[in-house]
Amino acid sequence: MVATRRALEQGDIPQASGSTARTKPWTRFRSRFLKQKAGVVAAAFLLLVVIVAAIGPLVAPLDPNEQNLGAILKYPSAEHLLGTDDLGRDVFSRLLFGTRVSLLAAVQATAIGVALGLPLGLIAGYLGGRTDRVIMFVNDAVMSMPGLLLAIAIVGMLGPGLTNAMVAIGIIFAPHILRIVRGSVLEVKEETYIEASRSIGTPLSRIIFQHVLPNVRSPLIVGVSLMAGRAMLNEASLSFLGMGAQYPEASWGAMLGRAFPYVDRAPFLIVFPGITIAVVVLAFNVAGDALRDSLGRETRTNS
Amino acid sequence: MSSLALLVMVSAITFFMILLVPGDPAMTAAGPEATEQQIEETRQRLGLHDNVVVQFGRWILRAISGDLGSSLQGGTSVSQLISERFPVTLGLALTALSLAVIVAVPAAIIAAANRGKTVDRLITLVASAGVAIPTFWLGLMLVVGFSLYTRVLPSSGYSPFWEDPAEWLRYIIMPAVTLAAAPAAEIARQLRGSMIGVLEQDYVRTATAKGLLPRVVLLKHALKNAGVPAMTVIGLQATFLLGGSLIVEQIFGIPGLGALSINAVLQRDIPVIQGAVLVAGIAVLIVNLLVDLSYRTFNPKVR
Amino acid sequence: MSQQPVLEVTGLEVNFAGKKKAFGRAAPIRAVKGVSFSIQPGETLGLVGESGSGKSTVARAVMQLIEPAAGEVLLKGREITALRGKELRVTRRDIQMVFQDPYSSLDPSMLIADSVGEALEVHDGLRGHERDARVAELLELVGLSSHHLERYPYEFSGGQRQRIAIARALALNPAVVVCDEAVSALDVSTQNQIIGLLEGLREKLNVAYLFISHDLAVVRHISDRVAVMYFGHLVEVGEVSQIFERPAHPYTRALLSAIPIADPLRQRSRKTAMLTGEIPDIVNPPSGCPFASRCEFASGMCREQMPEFREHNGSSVACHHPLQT
Amino acid sequence: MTEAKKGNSILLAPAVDILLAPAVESDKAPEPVVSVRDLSVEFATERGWQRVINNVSLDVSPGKILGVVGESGSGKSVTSLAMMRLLPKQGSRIAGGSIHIDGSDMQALNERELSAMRGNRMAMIFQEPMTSLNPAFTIGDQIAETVRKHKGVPKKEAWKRAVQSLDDVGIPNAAGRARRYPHEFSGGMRQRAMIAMAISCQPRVLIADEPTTALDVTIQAQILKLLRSMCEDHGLAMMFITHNMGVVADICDDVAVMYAGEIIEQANIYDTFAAPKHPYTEGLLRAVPRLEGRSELASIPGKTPAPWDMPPGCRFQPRCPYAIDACNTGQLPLRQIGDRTSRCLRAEDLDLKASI
Amino acid sequence: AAAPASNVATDPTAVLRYIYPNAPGTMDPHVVNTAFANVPLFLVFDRLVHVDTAGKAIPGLAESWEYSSDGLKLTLHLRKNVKFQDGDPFNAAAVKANIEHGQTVPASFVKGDLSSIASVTVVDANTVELNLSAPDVGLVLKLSDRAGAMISPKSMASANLNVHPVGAGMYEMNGDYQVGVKFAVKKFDGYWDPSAQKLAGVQMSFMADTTAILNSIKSGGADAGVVREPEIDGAKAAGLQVVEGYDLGFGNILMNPELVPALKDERVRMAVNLAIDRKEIVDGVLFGYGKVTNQPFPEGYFAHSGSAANYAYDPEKAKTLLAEAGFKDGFAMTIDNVPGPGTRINEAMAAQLAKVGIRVTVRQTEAAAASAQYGAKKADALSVRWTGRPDPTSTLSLIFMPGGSNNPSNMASENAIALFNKQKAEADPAKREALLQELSKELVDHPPASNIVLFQSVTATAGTKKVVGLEGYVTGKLEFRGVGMTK
Ligand SMILES: Nc1ncnc2c1ncn2[C@@H]1O[C@H](COP(=O)(O)OP(=O)(O)OP(=O)(O)O)[C@@H](O)[C@H]1O
Ligand SMILES: Nc1ncnc2c1ncn2[C@@H]1O[C@H](COP(=O)(O)OP(=O)(O)OP(=O)(O)O)[C@@H](O)[C@H]1O
Ligand SMILES: [Mg+2]
Ligand SMILES: [Mg+2]
Ligand code: NI
Repeated sequence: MVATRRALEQGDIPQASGSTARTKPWTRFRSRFLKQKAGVVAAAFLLLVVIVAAIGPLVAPLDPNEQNLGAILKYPSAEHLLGTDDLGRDVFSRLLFGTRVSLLAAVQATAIGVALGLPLGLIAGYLGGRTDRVIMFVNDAVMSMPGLLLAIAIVGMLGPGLTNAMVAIGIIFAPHILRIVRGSVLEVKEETYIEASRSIGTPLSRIIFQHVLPNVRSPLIVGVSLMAGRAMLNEASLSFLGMGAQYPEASWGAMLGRAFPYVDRAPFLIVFPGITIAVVVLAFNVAGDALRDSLGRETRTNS
Repeated sequence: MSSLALLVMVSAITFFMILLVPGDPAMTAAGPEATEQQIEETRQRLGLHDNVVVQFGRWILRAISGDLGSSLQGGTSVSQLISERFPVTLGLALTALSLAVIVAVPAAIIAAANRGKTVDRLITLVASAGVAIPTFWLGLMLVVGFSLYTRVLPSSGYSPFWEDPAEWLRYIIMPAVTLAAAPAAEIARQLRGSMIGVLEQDYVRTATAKGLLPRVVLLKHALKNAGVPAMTVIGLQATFLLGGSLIVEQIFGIPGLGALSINAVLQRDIPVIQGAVLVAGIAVLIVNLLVDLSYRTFNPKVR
Repeated sequence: MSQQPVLEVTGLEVNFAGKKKAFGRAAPIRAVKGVSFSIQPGETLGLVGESGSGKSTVARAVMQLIEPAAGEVLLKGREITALRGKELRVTRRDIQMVFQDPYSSLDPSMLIADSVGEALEVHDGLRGHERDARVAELLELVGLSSHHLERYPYEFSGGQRQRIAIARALALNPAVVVCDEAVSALDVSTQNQIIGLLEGLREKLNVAYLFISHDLAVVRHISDRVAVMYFGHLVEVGEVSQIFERPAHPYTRALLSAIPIADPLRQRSRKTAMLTGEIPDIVNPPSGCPFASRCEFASGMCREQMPEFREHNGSSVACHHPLQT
Repeated sequence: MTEAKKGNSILLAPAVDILLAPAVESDKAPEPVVSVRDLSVEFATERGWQRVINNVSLDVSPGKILGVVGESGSGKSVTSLAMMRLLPKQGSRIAGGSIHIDGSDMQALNERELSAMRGNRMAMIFQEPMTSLNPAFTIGDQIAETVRKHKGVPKKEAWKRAVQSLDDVGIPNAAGRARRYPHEFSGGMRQRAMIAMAISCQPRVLIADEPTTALDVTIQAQILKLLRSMCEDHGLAMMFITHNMGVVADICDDVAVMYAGEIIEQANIYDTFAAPKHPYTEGLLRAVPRLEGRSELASIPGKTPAPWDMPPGCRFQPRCPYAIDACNTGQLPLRQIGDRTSRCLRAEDLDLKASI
Repeated sequence: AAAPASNVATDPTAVLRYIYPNAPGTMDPHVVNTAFANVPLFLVFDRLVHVDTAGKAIPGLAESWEYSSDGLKLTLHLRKNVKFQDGDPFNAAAVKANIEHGQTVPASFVKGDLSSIASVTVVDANTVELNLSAPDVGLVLKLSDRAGAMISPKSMASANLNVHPVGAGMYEMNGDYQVGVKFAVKKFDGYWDPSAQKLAGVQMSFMADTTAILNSIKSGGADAGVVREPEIDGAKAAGLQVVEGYDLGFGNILMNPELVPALKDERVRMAVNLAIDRKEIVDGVLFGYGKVTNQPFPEGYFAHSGSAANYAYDPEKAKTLLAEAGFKDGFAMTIDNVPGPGTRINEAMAAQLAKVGIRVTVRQTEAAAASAQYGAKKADALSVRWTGRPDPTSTLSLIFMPGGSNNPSNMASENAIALFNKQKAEADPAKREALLQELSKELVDHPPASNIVLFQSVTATAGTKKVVGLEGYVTGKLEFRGVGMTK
């Protein structure tokens, strides 16, 4: 409905020429974001999670690493709000402590994925030609390798530990980010405003940073929010294989992974971290979607 | 040609990576109870003293002539191992993918057609949740629900399709559902997004103006155009699934490629790893080819 | 004609990669074939023609946005097709472009001040207030006010956006501005305002325009000379009055006679020779005159031999049978 | 234009002929097939429901072409979409009025009846031929689909008819071209394909929203000729939206001029061009660039008011050179002035001219 | 726990569905590289010597045997009228062929076990003499392992021995082994001891995850299978029978004092032993399924020392000892473990050791890397489970003696070395027993540098109530002799 939209925009001329009203990007972003109720709830929840990650150790009722082999796999009680794990540790406290680890894990993996995927995706997409082919060749090669194998190999080389595991996940994610970015760069590249900027004599780096980057923001945000969630899930898988969080650190994924053999005896061990992960990942996705919609192109279609 | 190069590249990366990772193929080949001397003899026998490039060259030359070597664990030929395991993974992957598509496509269409309404919100939320739930958590919950409490389905194991299709289905259905959750969610998200984009296009309005019923407009005119990005996602998911899913195969005791390759990695069984990666690589190439072919039907503009 | 032309194009050819066949190489699409023209300082050359005839491609090649397959582009006497990197960027000061679509030629996520000021930052290193002051000046020049600085493109109407695009093109005092259908998207009244603006600027700054449009009335109004394109070739070039009053090429004449006149009495009483016949396929171009398939005067020679450019009644024309008036 | 000048006297004759035609017919005027009464449309915006179309009424009789002109954003497209009941389901509503097309009350129809109507008894051609055809289907498929839907003919027959209508709109080698995809067509051919699709079921009413804007003049001329002959030969009633006054002059019988969501003037085409009865029409006609020589290009100063910011009284009054105090008070309805209508308070006492 | 099979009427047509966690890479008993393979393999292969549930050698394909007085010759008297599954007779020539096969086949794993045999002499059809290069008292028990598994000589040359083995065992292959997945066997009609064959066949499948195994049994997908400590209670709660076999395996920590110098001091090692609360580990981590011990050989086994003390948990004394040794503030070390059930033991231990100031970094390293790192002297310590060997000599030499692959620091007390060498040459079983017991006591009194024993482990088999005849073997390897199913 191209024609209609344009007409609609023209209907806004008087508003634009009202001389005092300045549209600050932040104000518009906020007003748009606040309109998305689900997004607001998700963001508020994530904020809460971050706070817990920061102050969790202070509010935890018990020492999360205190073992009590005499009281393992105990159902929730007044003393242990969410029960005890297979070494008699307090699940609730570990969950609180795990927040920081899990969040950090997600951030690390995502950061590495973006740090690798974004620049290469921009370069491949914008330059095209031979550079693109070479980058995409390596990218496809990495992508077509089984992810877990890569993870094991990378962790094997770097040594076990959460950070290394997250580096591995980041490396595995990078090709996906790369593809997303490249795809939208290819789209954005064809836009007339890029050509217009080139015709002015704008250097390549500036075109990429000033024009291309802000316009691949939306898909990138969605990709990143999905990835942050994925990272948590993958951390759980790697912890399940012993490559994630190491003793005595608690991560949600590790908690979930080690609760496996006790499904029928202590199902709560699986339920609580499982739900926590699911809810946080969900919040990432929902908030990411809302963020995208609020940051989206400055057009009128979605208001 | 370039696909062949890709396969060689992937094989080479894998080969060198495995050799870089700590862990000695000779040691695992000789077994956990082996003596130093046995390990050394194994090393000699397997030619592990040679330069890595020589080793890789040897492998690739043999691979080209169709000989993938034999497992370091007991000497079964790799091609036999893979020909036993791949059909299992293929069946599982195809079932999971079909499930995902069957669920996701209608859901996405319904959501897109009712954009912004409650149905749409609900479907979007469920889709986000599908991405958020840890795979093995879901698998375990299914086992608890359908095998341990109600005993309607076997908790683990596998029965080949050609022996008894009904039995095969009983074994495959839970793993398939577990595997399908995330791809279904992702396909639904993607398809909904592109459907919404397509529904804004002028030609959709044309179709309505032609007097087509909303259903026809949606299912014929919009869906076909939204197909390309959706196919990309489906293809991506297919390659994931075809690589074999370790966790799901482990939970359900399914003898697929995932289990084979993870064991091979843990045992540094290089020929098997190489074989599995090669198969996964070929699967990726074939899927990409199919996706490309589907682009042609969906979008005549692609060549 | 004594002056050195500010822009001189000779033998410009542009090819696009064609569709790939299942096997074998793609034959290139020859979108522009041997186009030559020149523009004096302060002069406006109108470029008209069939849609798809390669007008935009000429513009983009002149702007060095796509690489021509052959030919030279001399800007202020300097050959620029071979320039790369920084050298090329510096040359761009002198030649700027206004694009057809005012909706897509401004970065939607950038403030107007940044869009217009970009050239100033890149070339003159202006920053902050200094830059904003200059941008405000430019906006005034095109009839907008400085309070529009901190707004986004979506807040503007098409006409306003086109003014912004013009302000951006003028930021560096270019010698030539290429206007590719710069007014086609606007309604008549707004279109007239923009044309008035362009004319005013030409007076003030002595810029030269390469003015591409399929609205012949507008071309007639603004141009000093007119070039007519058909199927990648230039078919006729001449003074504006010459072209409009004594067209020499049959296509030019057909074009002119197809313009509807905004007067029902006169329009309906007009005898218009409707063009018939097929437009040739760009992938398999004919060997002779491309217009032969639609030309009432076409002879056997036309179908076999591409006509050379030659002087005829004061304009240059590529036709075996130029019209006599 | 030398030709026109010298042939003035001779060529006036057919013009007069045409001029007289409607007068003769008006006695036993055929029932209009399109009858829109007091149509109002509102859109949901950040400022609530805004009325963008206000009390629009128009009629089109069989075999006639009604031109609709006006500033961009004045509501031409919205009017036509409302008539087709194609306005977006969310965020828009018809706030009043009635639409009768070929005897059916468009607002009373359900989805199924609407689809039986659309493409069959009424069809529409959109402005953007580049984006209005589905890139995923062949041209032939897209046309045949309409035929099959409405005429219930078998596949083969529908295909034949599709080829036939492509042939009708002058696409060479129609049988072969029908198997092509839109992207393989040039802009002009796409637009012709759109038209072929619209006429494939021989509709009674055709709405064309800027059908030739994207085309160059030679192709435009061909298409206009085609449309004109459709009306004359098949008694098609057409509503033709355009910015190009030359096109209006070429093919329309009547003209409705829209400004800010209202029809401000409607009249026979010759009357309008000879003596507009609204200052906006005058401004519009004067802004049309002339081919003869380098005259000054006129434009209307000021801007269109936004829907929420409409001045009281005449909506054009803030930009109107002839405005008087009375213009900004009270509602100004469309008034009958002879056999034409105008909203201008001073329609009778102003002597407006299309050119200076 | 199991009902003796002979008392119960079994269903001769029943097929047992059994799930086992460790899939062999090949079914060639001389090549397969892990003792876990014995469980599936010995369905098909019979061995020269059998063991009873307590691990004592009892007649198998050899009805009796004797050493020459100098210990350099072992004479085996073979069972008569025994047939391989392909119909060929089992006789002295077959034994000779098998031993030579085991010694020479590429990738032979039993080469080591058979290394003391210099040559084989066929005396008559049912008598063979094994001529030894040096006395080897452990040889008889080694012949109860894969080294003594008899392959039909005809099939030795076959290319698919690895998936379609032919032996003289209770059951013969029914189709090929699908490597790593499953195989089926059916009753071998010519078996010499029909009383051991209570089933019509066995379907053996492999699943690495014991939780999945238990789930499968619980949901009716299998009749029996191996479970680990965490699953035992669950199995019992589900109404399954669980056969707990205390075996020769033990949980232990391998150490390399070269990387952790503190451990070179015997007092420090004693302190570590005292600081570990073994009972808490067994009760808490192993859910009570294990036996607290600090000896490599379990109670009741002939090498077990009855007089050696069981370390009591005594953190105070541990602290004192550490202080004496100059480590008042403790020391730091990293203990690796392979991800899986062992993780918890390592973590529990780390918490216990922390209380006396020993700062343990728990590091999970996948199996291949862990053993390679430890073998390459790059890892301080490794928390593992030893699977046990049929003869004490192997266990002792591999873990406790200099040159053992699990003792990278090559440290051992002189007394221990002397005792070890003495027992190796002692042909008299009784005297050898005494020497081994003395060695066990030496290892308790003077904690070795290479190893800390934590507990004796259990091999548990869970099965439905229909399965009868399941027994726990001290070898940890279930044999299907007499296993059947009720109707
Ligand atoms: N979907 C919509 N939502 C809100 N307002 C709309 C919508 N579509 C159109 N409008 C408003 O309706 C008014 C009329 O638009 P319309 O498209 O009918 O103009 P037009 O006369 O066709 O203009 P043009 O000549 O540019 O095509 C405009 O002011 C526009 O802002
Ligand atoms: N990127 C491209 N790849 C392939 N072909 C192209 C490309 N751009 C343009 N063409 C082809 O080159 C020819 C000239 O196109 P161009 O856009 O220059 O025409 P134009 O005269 O500007 O037409 P219009 O009046 O429609 O703007 C056309 O046939 C077009 O299809
Ligand atoms: Mg163009
Ligand atoms: Mg419109
Ligand atoms: Ni004239």
